Amino acid sequence: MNPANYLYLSALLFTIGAAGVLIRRNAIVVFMCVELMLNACNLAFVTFSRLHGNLDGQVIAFFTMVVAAAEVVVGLAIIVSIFRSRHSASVDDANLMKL
Amino acid sequence: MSASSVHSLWTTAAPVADKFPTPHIEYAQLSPVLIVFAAAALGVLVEAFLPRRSRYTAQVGVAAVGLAAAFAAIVALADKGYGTTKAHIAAMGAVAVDGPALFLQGTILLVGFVAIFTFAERRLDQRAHGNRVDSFAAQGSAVPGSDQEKAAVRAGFTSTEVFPLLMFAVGGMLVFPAANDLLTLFVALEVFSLPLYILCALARRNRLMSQEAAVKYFLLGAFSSAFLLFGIALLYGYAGTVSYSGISAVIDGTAPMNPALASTTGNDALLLIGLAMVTMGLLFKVGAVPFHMWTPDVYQGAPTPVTGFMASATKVAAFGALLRLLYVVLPGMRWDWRPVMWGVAIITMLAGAVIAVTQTDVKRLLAYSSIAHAGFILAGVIATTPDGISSVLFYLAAYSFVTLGAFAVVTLVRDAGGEATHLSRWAGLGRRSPLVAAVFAVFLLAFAGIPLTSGFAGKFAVFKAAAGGGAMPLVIVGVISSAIAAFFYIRVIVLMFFSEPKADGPTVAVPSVMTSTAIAVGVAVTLVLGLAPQYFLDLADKAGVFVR
Amino acid sequence: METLIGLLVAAPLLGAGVLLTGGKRLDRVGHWIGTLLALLSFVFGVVLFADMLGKDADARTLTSHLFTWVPVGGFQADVGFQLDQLSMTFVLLITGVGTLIHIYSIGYMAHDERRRRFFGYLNLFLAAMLLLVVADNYFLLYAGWEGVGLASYLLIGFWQHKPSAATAAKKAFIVNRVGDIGLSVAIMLMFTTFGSFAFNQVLPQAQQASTTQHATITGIGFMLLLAACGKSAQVPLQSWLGDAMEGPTPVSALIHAATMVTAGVYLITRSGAIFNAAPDAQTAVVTVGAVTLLFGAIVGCAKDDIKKALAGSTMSQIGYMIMAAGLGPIGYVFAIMHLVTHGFFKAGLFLGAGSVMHGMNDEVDMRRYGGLRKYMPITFVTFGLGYLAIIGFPGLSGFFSKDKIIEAAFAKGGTEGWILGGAGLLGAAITAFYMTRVMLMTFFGEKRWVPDAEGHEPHPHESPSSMTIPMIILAFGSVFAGAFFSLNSRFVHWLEPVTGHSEGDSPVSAGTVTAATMAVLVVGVGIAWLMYGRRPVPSLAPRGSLLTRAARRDLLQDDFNHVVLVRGGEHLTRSLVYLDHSLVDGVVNGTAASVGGLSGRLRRLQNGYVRSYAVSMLGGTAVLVAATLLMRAV
Amino acid sequence: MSFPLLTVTAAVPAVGAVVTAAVPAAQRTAAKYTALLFSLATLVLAAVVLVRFDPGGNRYQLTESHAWIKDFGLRYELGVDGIAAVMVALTALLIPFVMLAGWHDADPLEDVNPNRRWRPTQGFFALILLVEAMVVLSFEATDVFLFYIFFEAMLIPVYFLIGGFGDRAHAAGEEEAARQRSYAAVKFLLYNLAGGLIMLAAVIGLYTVTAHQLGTGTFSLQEILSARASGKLHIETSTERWLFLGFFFAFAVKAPLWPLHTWLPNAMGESTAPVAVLITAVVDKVGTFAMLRFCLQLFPEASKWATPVILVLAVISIIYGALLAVGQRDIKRLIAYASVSHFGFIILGIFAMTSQGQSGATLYMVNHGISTAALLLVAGFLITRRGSRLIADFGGVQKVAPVLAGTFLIGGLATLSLPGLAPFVSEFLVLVGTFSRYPVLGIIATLGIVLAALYVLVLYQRTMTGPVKAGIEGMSDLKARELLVVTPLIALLLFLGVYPKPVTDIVNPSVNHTLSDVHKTDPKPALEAKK
Repeated sequence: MNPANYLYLSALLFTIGAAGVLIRRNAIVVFMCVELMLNACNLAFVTFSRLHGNLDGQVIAFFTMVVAAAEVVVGLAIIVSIFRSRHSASVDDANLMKL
Repeated sequence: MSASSVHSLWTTAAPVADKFPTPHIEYAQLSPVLIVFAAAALGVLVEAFLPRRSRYTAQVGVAAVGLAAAFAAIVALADKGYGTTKAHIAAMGAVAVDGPALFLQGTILLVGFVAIFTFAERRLDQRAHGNRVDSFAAQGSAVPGSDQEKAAVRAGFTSTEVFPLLMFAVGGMLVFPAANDLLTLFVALEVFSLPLYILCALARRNRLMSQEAAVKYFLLGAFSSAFLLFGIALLYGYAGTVSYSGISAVIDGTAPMNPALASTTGNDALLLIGLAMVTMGLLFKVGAVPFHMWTPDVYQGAPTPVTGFMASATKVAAFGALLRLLYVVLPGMRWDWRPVMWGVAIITMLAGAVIAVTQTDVKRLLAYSSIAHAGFILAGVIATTPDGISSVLFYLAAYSFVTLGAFAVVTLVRDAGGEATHLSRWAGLGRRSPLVAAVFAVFLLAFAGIPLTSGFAGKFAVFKAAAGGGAMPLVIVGVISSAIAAFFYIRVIVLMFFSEPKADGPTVAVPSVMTSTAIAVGVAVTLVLGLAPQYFLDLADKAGVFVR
Repeated sequence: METLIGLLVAAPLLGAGVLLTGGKRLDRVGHWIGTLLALLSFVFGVVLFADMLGKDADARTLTSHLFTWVPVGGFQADVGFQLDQLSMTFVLLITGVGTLIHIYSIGYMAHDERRRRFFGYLNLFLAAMLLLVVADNYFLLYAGWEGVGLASYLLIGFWQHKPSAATAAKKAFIVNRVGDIGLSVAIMLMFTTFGSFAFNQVLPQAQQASTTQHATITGIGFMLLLAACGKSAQVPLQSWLGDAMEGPTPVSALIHAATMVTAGVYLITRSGAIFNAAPDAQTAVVTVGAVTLLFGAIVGCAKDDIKKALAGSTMSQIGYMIMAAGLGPIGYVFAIMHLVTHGFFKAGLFLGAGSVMHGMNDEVDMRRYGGLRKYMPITFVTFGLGYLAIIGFPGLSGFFSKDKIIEAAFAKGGTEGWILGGAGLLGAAITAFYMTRVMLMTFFGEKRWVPDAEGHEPHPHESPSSMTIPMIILAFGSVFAGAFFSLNSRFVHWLEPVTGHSEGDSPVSAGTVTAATMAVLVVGVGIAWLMYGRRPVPSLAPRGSLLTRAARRDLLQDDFNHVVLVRGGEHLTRSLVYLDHSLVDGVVNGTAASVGGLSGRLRRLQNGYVRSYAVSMLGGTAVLVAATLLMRAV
Repeated sequence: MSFPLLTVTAAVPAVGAVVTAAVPAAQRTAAKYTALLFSLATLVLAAVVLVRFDPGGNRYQLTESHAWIKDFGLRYELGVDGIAAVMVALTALLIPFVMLAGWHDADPLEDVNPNRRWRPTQGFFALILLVEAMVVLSFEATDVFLFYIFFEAMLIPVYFLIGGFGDRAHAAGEEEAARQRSYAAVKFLLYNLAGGLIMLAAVIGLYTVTAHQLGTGTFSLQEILSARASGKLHIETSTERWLFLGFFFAFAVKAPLWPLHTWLPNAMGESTAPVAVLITAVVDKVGTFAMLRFCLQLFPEASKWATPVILVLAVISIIYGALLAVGQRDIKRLIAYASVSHFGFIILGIFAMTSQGQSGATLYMVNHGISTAALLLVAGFLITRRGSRLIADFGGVQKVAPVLAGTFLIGGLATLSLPGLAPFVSEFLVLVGTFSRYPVLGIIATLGIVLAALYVLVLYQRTMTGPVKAGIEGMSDLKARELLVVTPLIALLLFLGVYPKPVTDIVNPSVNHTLSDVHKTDPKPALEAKK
């Protein structure tokens, strides 16, 4: 089975994630889509790691997860605080600043 | 592993190295970073264990000392010649210790040091229940306008967490331009971005806007880093390594071939797409068009001291990283990325200048001007000559202090609702308080690149480099957009000096020694780099060589 | 002696300086200072004249070089003087008549609180005019040329509170400026052709260069003619002279009759060598002269304003001189001779007119005069003598000079000669007519004057002696000068060394010409007497024939100027002002505006929605990727 | 090393600016006298420069040379040729008069501004001195980049002078006045900044060229000239033309040359008369001076290549400016357009490439400076008295204020270049110089003298003559201070009109140098040519 397929899959996931960021309104969901993109990257890393037969890619995948976790912490903190002050998590409601 | 085995990956697992090599770290050469992170950690402990009243002093002290020490370390390293002769790759190829790295780290540290003063300023806002307060929320978690917040304000809480956050951000920024493999690049990026996201959310006034800024910055930042990461993945896939030197070797075809490599390197798409995506991640941070849209909103919403810090330090770090990527990893691909960069630079310069013309808010105005400046710096980056590197280094140093100073001045002009950032409120400022207006005018003229200011020296340097690198058209465009940009800087000056002050105009708060120092430093650097830049140009020249 | 030439100019210049900067404290003595300095310079003139007579005819030219004015490369303009017989003649005329008119003005301007300034201007004029005639190069001459223009501007507009005066002054200066273009272009041409513009360089070279540089020299000739037209009020630049009568009468007498307006004649005579080498230019000159002498005469017939009538006559008399000068060596001498005699009698006439106005509350309309001879006998006599002189009554000076010119015209030979001579005769007839008209309307018939606006009944009286004495002296001049000059053609021998002289062979004998002149004279006087002497003059002007009405309006020449130049100019400037604002400035402002508009539109993209920002980022990345791939593809 | 005379000449006003600005708000008069004192000191120094300059000596004298910013090839190189020396003298000469004339222009109206820290008077005089310093430096600089720096930096103080200090009384009311002022100021700045930035591109281009061919980039005029003379440096034709255009554009905006002139009427109209003098008589001269020094010397071939177009534009400026002057309703705008016409003459003279033309142009710069100063300052006195700039508001002034009217007339006569007054000499030289090479253009330009007579005399007639208009009756005549301003200027006009030799002697050699740079010699007279 051709490893290229895994790459296609990761690309697909990445695209889905990106599309999600563009179309979903709820900040949490948007953020989840970003996470999805990160994981797509992980898949690519692992595949390539396998392909090249070295471990770098897999190590990077771990790093990515940690970073993602950190992002979750910060992101959720921000989103929650804005939700509490606005009683809405829709990213479209947050446009005081424009032009 | 054998050529045949590549096609049956699942049958033969990749040989696993029996044990990881024990990493050996050159602590001395990484000392600046380590010091900063240590100070940051210490700040966290202070936050955890010290009683509230003594935290402020302690935090400021820790941060200031930490940065100063780190800067001293940088100087020491440079003095030892790590910037020039002894430049090399440290920490198992993760971090480069060379001229550009040290120069930029030094700049970032100084900027951070000055930023601390603006962070620590406690005289501008009127006292809340007898407590002096800074420009940060009493309690970030409290809902704006809620009883909880009122209580916090009454109790005189202040979020001293900002200092450790600042320190972490600085730490990340120190690593960013020095990162010598893509992984380190990515991690450093996140390390300085996450604290900034939080800092953005912590404004004491206009908290809704502040939070909105944070959320926008965060989502878009995450989005862009995802792209960056995918780009990294592709590059890794292409070269089978994430170390800069390794990748460039593969690109140049000097790397030892193996079948796997042969199969991936056969596919340029990996390389090119990866390159494009990584570049995009960095361009997002420097705020180049079309990845600039977060800039105005975030700059406007974030607490002004944070904006000042972001606007200057982030740019320095990001451009550092971009330079290293383009000059160390991709010199072999100059002919692929240069034309693209041309396009980006041109639209960045023009769009930044043009859109700024109709801005009505000082902070947004400065945001757009920073975009235009990003364009100018890109022109220098494109030169791909040693001259290009040094000119960019110089420009960054000059620009960051002007920006810091300008935003510091913005914090002074206040009315009942906090800072009065709408331009119409600035009318006649020159009559009310000539000194502040004059200082701000100096910064504006520096932005506009009027001779005898650092802005002119920097602009001349990058344009000279660009022209030397055969990018005369870029220079022409740059010149034209400078002319457009001049218009809105001048507009502000007109407003301040030539229009009658409004009766209910904003007052100019008398700052403590903190902000005064920050502004003074800004002015001093602006004039010194404008009148006698030779020493710093030499420095930049000496520093202008990347280690591979 | 050489230094004396400098002093000649310096004396009145000093006067001007003192009087104009002196301030009020000089008000009481100002006019004396002015007059004395004028007299002084006259004395210098006489001394120089005596000295000159002492030398023999060919060695009379006196030169003195003061300093180099403008030295740049090949362009060496000096301040240097050259006093030869031609200049001498002018010097005497200018200082002599000038002094007389200073004296006259003492009385005439007695009641004007700005009399000091008036004398300052008069002195300024004398200085400039003297500079003009003693300059040894065209560049310095140009300075004098513009100087007299300035003085005339100041003096015409002396009563600045009268808008008409101010306008007239401005008009005079500007029309003169048009002429000045001619002079300056002529100088440039001289410089580019001969590498110099000094008389002693240009004139000799012009002779032998005539073959090689014919076109250029003709050009120079035409340019000089243009200049002469401006200064001497020749068609087509004559329009200013009539209005110039707004100035005080002594000014009209000195500047606009005796001296300044004759500068054109001087210029052409002085540049004789050039014109001799450029026949086409000469033809142009004589044409201008002939046209103007008729033009002026016709205008003179229709004017009821005594000064305007005299102005018309001045125009026409100068026409004679220009024509004479255009005739070449045959004519130069007589041009100058007529110039001198004209200086006497025309000045006399103007002073007479001034005296009349002085007695009549500054009334100028002849239809409001009449029968004044018994009220102001001296004026009547002097004016009468001047009148006889100008119409060329046998024996009086006008007779000799004008007659000679007409002879010379015929002597030109061919049809051209006939035409010019005919024009001269016709002019003589008309002159006789309009001067008789003036005479009759002013001094004969019954009194027609009425109370003026304030209701003061004018009670005519003779003027003070300070005014009458100059008139008498000038009258003497107008009677005897001609005879004195013509006696064994003294004047010819006097000027010959400078201008050269040749007797043309006239198709008609001198006697015939004289007879013809007498005939036309009688005719002219007769008609005038029939029209104005026999029957009473209506005190309001009759509508008059088409020609008369045209003539009253300077033969519509002014209307032409007004419509074409003034109106056209106004339209041009107004449209240019509009253009400058809307087009030239508009382009710039437009660019600025369009940048602003663009900015406003781009701004909308920043709509505040995170997701749209994300779109732009994604799009940007896509473009980036595509571009990178493309780069590799191509 | 010898005494750095040129540096000191520029430093004195700069120091003066600082000192003046530092004078406490209360002591306004003290500030004024301080400023005046410094400007007089500068005048003395400038006189010394003029005396020390030896026309027979080297091309550039009193030279100083120090490294400044090595990386940019920027050297601090000063030196004066005859032209520069004269221009420095002119600048130093005019500034004291500008100050005296504007003695009360910047006195704050107490009620307008309660703030005690607001010190307009100090600012006004300090800015004037600052401008003087920068102008002097740009005349003295023999390093292209050094020149550029001051050429640009100069804009800022001038900008504040225009925008910050306007006529007291304004027909349209204070609010509108402020609006128009800042419009004028911004327009001035943007025009000149745009020009300057275009020039910056050219400057950088020049650097890359020299750096590429000489190894190290340099801006030093002497170095470049000698390098080209020795053939080490050869700028290829197309490059040279582009660089020339870059430089010329900036100078043409400053000069100002049609159609880049529209900023001048606004700037001069809205600013006070002394500032207007500063702009047109001093600052703008840098533009024409730079054409003479930099365009011709650095890019001789390109200059010759562009000459026809430039000459045509110059002639258009002459006629166009004069015609618009005729059409103006506002005294200052009228004088502004007259200046456009005069700058046309200057540029015409420069690019006629004859010794008469260029000496004439240089002389013209001086004379135009003095005559415009005289006319404009008197006009300023007139305007402050009446509180209006509109010609229609005046009439019959000479009846009530004869001296004022007289001086105004003399200024006007100088402007229409009457013989005996200085401008005549220079104008005629320019015309002859042009005519000897381009007869047609010369003749068209000559028409300008008629139009000049027209606009000057129309102005004089409408304002000074005729019956006394309402609002004029009480008008006072010139005061002692004002006479002190006008008299010396008029005296100078007369002197230079009768005896310009001292100036021409200094200027001629430098002009010949310039001409030899562009390999041009005066055309021979037609007759000699024949022989």
